Amino acid sequence: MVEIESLKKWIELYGEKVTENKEHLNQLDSDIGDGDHGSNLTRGAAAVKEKVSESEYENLSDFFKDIGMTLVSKVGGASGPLYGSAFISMAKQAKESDDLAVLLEAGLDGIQKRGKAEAGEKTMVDEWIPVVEALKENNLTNKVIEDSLQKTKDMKATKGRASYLGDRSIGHIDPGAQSSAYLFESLLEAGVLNG
Amino acid sequence: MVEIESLKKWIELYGEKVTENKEHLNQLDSDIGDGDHGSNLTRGAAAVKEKVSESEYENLSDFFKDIGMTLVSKVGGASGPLYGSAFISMAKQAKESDDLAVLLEAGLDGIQKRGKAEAGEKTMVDEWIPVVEALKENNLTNKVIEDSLQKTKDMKATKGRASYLGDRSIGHIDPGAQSSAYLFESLLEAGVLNG
Amino acid sequence: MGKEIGMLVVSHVNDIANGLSKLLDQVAQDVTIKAIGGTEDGEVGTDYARIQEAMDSFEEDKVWAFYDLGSAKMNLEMAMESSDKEVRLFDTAFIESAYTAASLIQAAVGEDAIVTQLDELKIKE
Amino acid sequence: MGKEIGMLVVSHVNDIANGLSKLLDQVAQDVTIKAIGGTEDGEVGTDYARIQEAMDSFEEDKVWAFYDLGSAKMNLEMAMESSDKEVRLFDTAFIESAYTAASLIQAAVGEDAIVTQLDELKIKE
Ligand SMILES: Nc1ncnc2c1ncn2[C@@H]1O[C@H](COP(=O)(O)OP(=O)(O)O)[C@@H](O)[C@H]1O
Ligand SMILES: Nc1ncnc2c1ncn2[C@@H]1O[C@H](COP(=O)(O)OP(=O)(O)O)[C@@H](O)[C@H]1O
Ligand SMILES: [Mg+2]
Ligand SMILES: [Mg+2]
Ligand SMILES: [Mg+2]
Ligand SMILES: [Mg+2]
Repeated sequence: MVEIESLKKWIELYGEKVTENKEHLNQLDSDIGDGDHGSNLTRGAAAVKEKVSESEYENLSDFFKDIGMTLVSKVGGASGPLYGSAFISMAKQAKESDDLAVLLEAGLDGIQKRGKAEAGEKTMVDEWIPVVEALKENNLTNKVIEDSLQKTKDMKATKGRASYLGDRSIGHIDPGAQSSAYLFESLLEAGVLNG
Repeated sequence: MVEIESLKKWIELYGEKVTENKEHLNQLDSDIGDGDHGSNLTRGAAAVKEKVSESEYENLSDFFKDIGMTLVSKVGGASGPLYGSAFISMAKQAKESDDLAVLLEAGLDGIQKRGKAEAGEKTMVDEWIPVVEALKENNLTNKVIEDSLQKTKDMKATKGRASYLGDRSIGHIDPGAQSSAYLFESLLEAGVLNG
Repeated sequence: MGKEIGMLVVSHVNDIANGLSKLLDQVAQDVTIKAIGGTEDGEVGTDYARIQEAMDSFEEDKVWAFYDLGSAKMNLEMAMESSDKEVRLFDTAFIESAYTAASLIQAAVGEDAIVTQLDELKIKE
Repeated sequence: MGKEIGMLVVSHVNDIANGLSKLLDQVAQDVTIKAIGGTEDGEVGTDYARIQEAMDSFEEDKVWAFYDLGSAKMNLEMAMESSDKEVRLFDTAFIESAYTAASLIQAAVGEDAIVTQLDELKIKE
């Protein structure tokens, strides 16, 4: 069972991380995409921060929904509808469950429904799948997060802008997997799992 | 053998005809294209008039070349490179012949080389082919010109913008065939053939 | 005289969207064409809110949507999920297929015939 | 760091050309991209003189050309006939293939591999 306060902390930390690492995310994206992933998410994080700080939430669902809609509207890149769909899907799931593994699995479903990417296509999905697995087994660690991230390096992109590069996408970490890694690191740091 | 003075008269009359019939050509083009054929050629005709009036020509070739290059540069639509190629091709031919049938046949070759249209594709080519044939046999008449024009009505466009309309292009006169008809009517009126 | 089908063209760049709309207006005076491009602040990207709003603002019940790159498609699909319109999304060459569709809708060609012609321009999954 | 191949994109509309160039610059900072659109006086159409001039002004010997509709192609072909450049003309989906080409030239992918990939986007005769 998760508490709204720790989740707020989670999202706050995530926003800080993408903002601090904006240039790093842009760099990763400029290697295999258009170089805006950090800028996109920083813009999204600022909007989420403003939105969330204005509101009092009585339930998880409303909290997630606000985040999702804000990301969809403000991010501007593919990661907008993708992260947005994750949180909107979590908002729906939160009406039935407050188990974090169940919620994040719904988030992953939302991403896959929107982007149609499977495992191994070098997208954020390759970060989400192992993390959701680990959460289910109650052993999410920074190592799980970091290992999955590194694995995207050898993959060939077949979805998103990086797929235009074909084989040339190999050898680079996927920017969306990196930002998702920040999301899950923040989850550990915020202590949501100790709740 | 043709005289430069009568050819100047020809081109002048042609310019007047497309200018007077600008709206009609635009209307034909708006039925099966983008509605600018009259405006395109009127712009081209004005530029040709200016260019030609500024120059003294010692040979046919230079005269045709100036017309061709001006049309290419000023017309803006497909008819620019097409009429332009006709006159440029005639300019080359004029170095070897001053027989009008031979010259116009070279013009037709220029159009076909540029636009790759064959007979029956509902383009200006369907006006040029019968006219060149008639010239060769020394019997170009207004009837030949008008009959060829009317025949484009039942054709289905398979080249140029009108080809996007598929079957819907049937039942309309081709605008480029109409402007070519003006070109050949002007030829008769200017008395080039009686020279 | 309006047409049954409206057209929504979505690009990552505002100039491309506006320019395309200029190209289409020339051949489809009676077709409602809405063009959305770029992010809210004029950057390269797509803007869900404006796409959603444009989609819902058609008088026509049927809306045909065209896009340049994949993330525009995701936004269009999100918008479709919450729209009352009967939206059809084309995975076809952006400029060329929008031009073809506009010409044919203007010429009142039947829907099925247009779709068949557009199928030849399919280049996205 | 420049690239061996320059890109020339030609549209019937100035805004489309400029917008496309903005989209491409984002993924291909080191590729020379020249965009020409519309007629001399800003109308819908193509302008031979500017196309010719742009083609000849590349520092690169190789120029890859992309266009939206057929009459742009005719102007490009005329320009090619009097140009010293080694120009390659692509009958592919305009925006999508220019985007693909720009990404791959930037990534220094070999010419043949790029052409193979672009072939899949061929939609014009
Ligand atoms: N179809 C997809 N499914 C899942 N993730 C995707 C998909 N397309 C792109 N992504 C993710 O989005 C990231 C890029 O996001 P961003 O740079 O914000 O968008 P854009 O590519 O539109 O500029 C990629 O690194 C990848 O992780
Ligand atoms: N490939 C071609 N070969 C021969 N003639 C053509 C071709 N394409 C177009 N045309 C002619 O050009 C005319 C249209 O000219 P215009 O309206 O000035 O150009 P655009 O279609 O670019 O607006 C057509 O009516 C047709 O006669
Ligand atoms: Mg990006
Ligand atoms: Mg982007
Ligand atoms: Mg026209
Ligand atoms: Mg035109």
